[in-house]
Amino acid sequence: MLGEILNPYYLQVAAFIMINIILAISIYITLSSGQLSLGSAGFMGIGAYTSALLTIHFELPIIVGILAGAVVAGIIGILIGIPALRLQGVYLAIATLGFGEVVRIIFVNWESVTRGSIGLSGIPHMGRELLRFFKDIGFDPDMIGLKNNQFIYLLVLLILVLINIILIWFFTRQNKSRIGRAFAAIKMDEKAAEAMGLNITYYKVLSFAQGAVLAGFAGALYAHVLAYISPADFAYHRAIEILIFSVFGGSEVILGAVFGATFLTLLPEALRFISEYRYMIYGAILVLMMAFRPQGIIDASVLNWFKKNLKSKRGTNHGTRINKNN
Amino acid sequence: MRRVIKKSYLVITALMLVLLAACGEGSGSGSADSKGSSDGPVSAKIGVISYLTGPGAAYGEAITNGFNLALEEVNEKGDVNIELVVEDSAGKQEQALTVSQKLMSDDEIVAILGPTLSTEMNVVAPEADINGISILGTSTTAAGIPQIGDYVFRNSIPESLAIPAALEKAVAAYDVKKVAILYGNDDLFTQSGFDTMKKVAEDMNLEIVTIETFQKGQSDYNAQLTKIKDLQPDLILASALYNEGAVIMGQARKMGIDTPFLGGNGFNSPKVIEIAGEAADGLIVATPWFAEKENSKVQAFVEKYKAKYGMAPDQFAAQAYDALYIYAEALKNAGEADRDAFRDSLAEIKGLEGILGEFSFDKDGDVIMDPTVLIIKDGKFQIFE
Amino acid sequence: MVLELTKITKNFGGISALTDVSFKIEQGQIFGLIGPNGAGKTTMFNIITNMFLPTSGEISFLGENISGIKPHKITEKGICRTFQNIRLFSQMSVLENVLVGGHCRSKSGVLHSVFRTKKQCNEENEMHAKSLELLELVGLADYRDTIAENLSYGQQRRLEIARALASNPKLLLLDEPAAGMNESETDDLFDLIKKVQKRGVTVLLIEHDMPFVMKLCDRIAVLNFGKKLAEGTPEEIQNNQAVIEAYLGSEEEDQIA
Amino acid sequence: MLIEQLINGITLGSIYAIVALGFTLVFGVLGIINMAHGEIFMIGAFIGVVTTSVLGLPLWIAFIAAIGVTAALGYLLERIALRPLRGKQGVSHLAPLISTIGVSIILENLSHHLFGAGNQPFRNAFADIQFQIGSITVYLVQILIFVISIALMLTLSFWLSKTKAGKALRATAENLETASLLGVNTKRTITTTVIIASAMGGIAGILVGMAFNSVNPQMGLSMGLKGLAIIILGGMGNVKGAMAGGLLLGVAETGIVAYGDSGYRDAVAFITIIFILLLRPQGLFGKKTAEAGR
Repeated sequence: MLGEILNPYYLQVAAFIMINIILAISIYITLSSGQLSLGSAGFMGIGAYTSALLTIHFELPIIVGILAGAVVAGIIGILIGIPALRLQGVYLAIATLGFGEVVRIIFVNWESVTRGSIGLSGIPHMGRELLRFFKDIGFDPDMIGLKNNQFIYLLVLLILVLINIILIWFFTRQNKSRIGRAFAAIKMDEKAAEAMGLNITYYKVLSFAQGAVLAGFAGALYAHVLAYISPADFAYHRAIEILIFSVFGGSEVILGAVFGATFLTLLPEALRFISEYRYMIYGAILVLMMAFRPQGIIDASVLNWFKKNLKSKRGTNHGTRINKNN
Repeated sequence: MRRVIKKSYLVITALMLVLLAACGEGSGSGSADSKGSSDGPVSAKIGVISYLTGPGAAYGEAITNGFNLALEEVNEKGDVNIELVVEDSAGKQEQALTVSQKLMSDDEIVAILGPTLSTEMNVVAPEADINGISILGTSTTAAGIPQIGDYVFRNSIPESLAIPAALEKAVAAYDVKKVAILYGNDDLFTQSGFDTMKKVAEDMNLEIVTIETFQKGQSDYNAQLTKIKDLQPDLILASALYNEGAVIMGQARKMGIDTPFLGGNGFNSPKVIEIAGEAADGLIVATPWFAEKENSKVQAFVEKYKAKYGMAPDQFAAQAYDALYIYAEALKNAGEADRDAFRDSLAEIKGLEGILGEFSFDKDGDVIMDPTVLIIKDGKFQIFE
Repeated sequence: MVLELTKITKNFGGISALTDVSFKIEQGQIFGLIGPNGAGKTTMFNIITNMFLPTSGEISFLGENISGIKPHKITEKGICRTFQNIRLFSQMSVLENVLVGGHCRSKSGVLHSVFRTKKQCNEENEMHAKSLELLELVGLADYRDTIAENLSYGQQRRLEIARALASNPKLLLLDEPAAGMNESETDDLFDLIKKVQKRGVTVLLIEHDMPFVMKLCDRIAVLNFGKKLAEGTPEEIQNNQAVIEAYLGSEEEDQIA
Repeated sequence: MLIEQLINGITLGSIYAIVALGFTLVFGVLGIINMAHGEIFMIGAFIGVVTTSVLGLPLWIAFIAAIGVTAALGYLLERIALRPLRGKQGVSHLAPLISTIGVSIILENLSHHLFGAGNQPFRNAFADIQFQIGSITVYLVQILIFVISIALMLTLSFWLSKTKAGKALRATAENLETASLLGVNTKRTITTTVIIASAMGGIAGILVGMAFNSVNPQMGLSMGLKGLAIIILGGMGNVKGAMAGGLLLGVAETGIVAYGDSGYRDAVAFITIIFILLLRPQGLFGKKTAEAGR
């Protein structure tokens, strides 16, 4: 029964949705302080390569590799972020675009380490390693009626869902705190925010670095879910795709990123014929969204509507905190 | 508020599952009695992963055409009854992986053909191997692919077979001492070809005067070519896809470089002549596929292909055509639609006569075959002697 | 002594906006800075808050030289301002605007905020309470959840004051707080500034509404073409011959406007 | 070899410069980075291929056709992707950037569908006319490209500074509202700007086709990113800077191939972007401005 529902195909698609959500959140978080980064593919690549190389050459556990990937991306994010802060709006977007391309070109050319365009294969696969672990301790997926690949992708998906819940929880809370207010204030009026005593540099670097960490993290996960990466995976088009997740779903609220990544990952799966026109549709989405709904499909008012409906159903609010609805 | 977030998350998850269910529909609704019965032909479903949409769709199309043409003939013969389930990968690893999951989770599918690109194969093959389903690449030429696992095979000749064959003949014919290498370094295919070229050239004690690279979308190769011209090599080894390769030859000839070019598998296409015109003369490639071969099977294939698809078959179509015959043979020998039995009989295939020549697998599942070396002369591919 | 400016000069590419301007503001004063348009008043504000660096001269706040430190540090030290062309965080609610104003008086970092530690909860609750109190003060308590850009002009000006007060300033800089207000709103503003003064906050304000300034201020400085023309009590300024000559024409214009 | 490489570099640089002129014009007037400019250039090149190779028409018709089509695309770009955003409340300054990225993706994929993914040869007898100077071969096309780029730059500078339309353009660039109060028809001025810039992209497209005999859908992206690097190098909105930046990048790229590692050829442009933006945001030839953006 369980075995029939858990079609590895669904699990696989869902796993990619989860990774794309993380990428979309990475754009969202940088945008939340008014910065547009087109370098997310670059950070993703840094995370992916760092983790892949560490796990391949030093046989580190995958989890260590993934965390290292996120950290390295974050450090490079800070290094790029600090000088890039002098740049505003479009200039930052272009500098980060240049950064992303430079990263890719380095991956292509640094053959002794990255194997160039051949890419890195034989990266430890998250699910397969876990399967091996479970088999070592005497557990076989057969016992619960699952095939190997069902079990693998079920595990991977569960891990990714868990990660996503934690991340969304983390950033929702951060958003509702003084940190989130500071990001929003900087986005709306940088000069006024500065006059109100906000350390602009700190918060801009913070949000930029958080975006970089997330992208690197997603990249590392990607490497261990596909078990093979090459520089072409982290090119300009990837950065655009990530941007579209956020722009389409809604760049003002975190659920917008979640929705955008989910919907746009499913779209070509659900409607195969769309696959061919995928990028054209993406392009049209960007143009139309900017013209008619620059904040994306989901914004605060959509959420408020949901909130109202859910609240009236539940009746009482159990919260004890007085500062919940800010 | 937290609850609201959680709840909305649930709603989205539910939405996602509904959509997922929608897109999964239809994939499992195959005929229930397709499993091999004891009498009559062995019936089986075979999954195909192909690059059908996107910039490289032409490759996937040729490959699928090759499969379909062979499929008709094979089923007509009556030893086996194969049904193909074709999925599009759009040339992307993620998509190749998801559709391969779709195919692998269908118990009726006995084996997989494809995917088109080596990058995709690198992702899909380990997954097929762990799930115990045979996978055979018809166009994946990069090094190391059949070595991924016991269930991984290919019938496309790797560069490590094609390039030495071509280079040996070229060295003998033109008394080559110095070579220049030019390759696309941001593509797996051309990078892999370059690695082989460099190794082979070094093994043959040729002097490599320079190694130059180019990137996708580049239109100006003059800087690299001027440098190469100045160094006066006897032969230019170019690991390029025919698209860029043809332009490179055009610019080289215009600049007055009349040195012969030697290309890899990706350079081998009638399109080179179409794009570069007479500048294509002097291109040497090794290929298993030669459409002018005086062989009744080859000519019959070319005829039929032209009649059905309105164009001449290229090597991708030819390799796919042979691949389906290999699978049919393996299925016939296995006698039942069982994944493991299929794998074992596939590995046993030896000396199978196809349009590419006599075909066998080595112990890894790689191809053993003698390629033909061709040269473009007077705007036509001819056998290079 | 709250603020002491010594020989402030500011040049913009050869054009001098301020030349050798000096004045002092005592604790608890309401100090008016007046002068015709383009006299350099707002430039002076920008220099006090270090948005511009002065070409020369020194600014001392509570006996400490504050020239050259970052604008956000200035706010931390206790100087906060409003803007001539209202710069609220227009998509935020009224309450949120005031909360942002209190930013530099709170400390919780990312982790405290995410894990909602006791410290952070207390801090947030305190900030809310204080913000609501300030909204009460400026008469916007009923609008706490309204989006700032939907407020009326006068309300927006008052919200800016509340936002600035949230940073616990010792010196509050108001840039034309009465601009665009009708008579009754101006009267409310008058009361508000007096209340602010009672809280122990020193006020420096730029204003064109002369009767308002004369009624409100304890002391006034007059700028003209980037130079200080006069300084003194409202009576002294009103009777200063130089001021009358330089200012009379434009004062009338401003009255009309 | 040095002189030959220099000629290669200048030819490439001149094409870069023409592309960059289109970028810089739009930025100068609208303050917008038109990310679709590279793709408009690519479409121009394809129109050239279609007219000469497929339809077999003479070169001058190809020029007219390319200019016509790209100008029309420019008009559409303005109407569909830029005008709806202008003057709208609460639209961030990033909106036009994102919107033009959208147009660039549409155009790139459209040409995939229309013309195929591969290279299209650009066959033209004119492209084969050459001179022999000593051991060096110079093609007429190379000279033509250089001359056209210089001519376009001069015309543009003259037009901007001396003519009435140009002055209107510059007034618009200074301040949209003020210009409109002064009686400048800003809507028309902006549309004209985008159309002229796009047509220049079209010209560059044909020249590339003639010089390198190769046109493909991906070249728009690569050329667009190079153009971007150049206007940052030369100073945003600076016409002479775009020219100088283009030549500089062309020669630098050729230089790195000739005397360095050709694998890093594309990196030159991007590293330039990063360094210039971080060290000298006004560009090599730009004047410092008080407050950029907003």
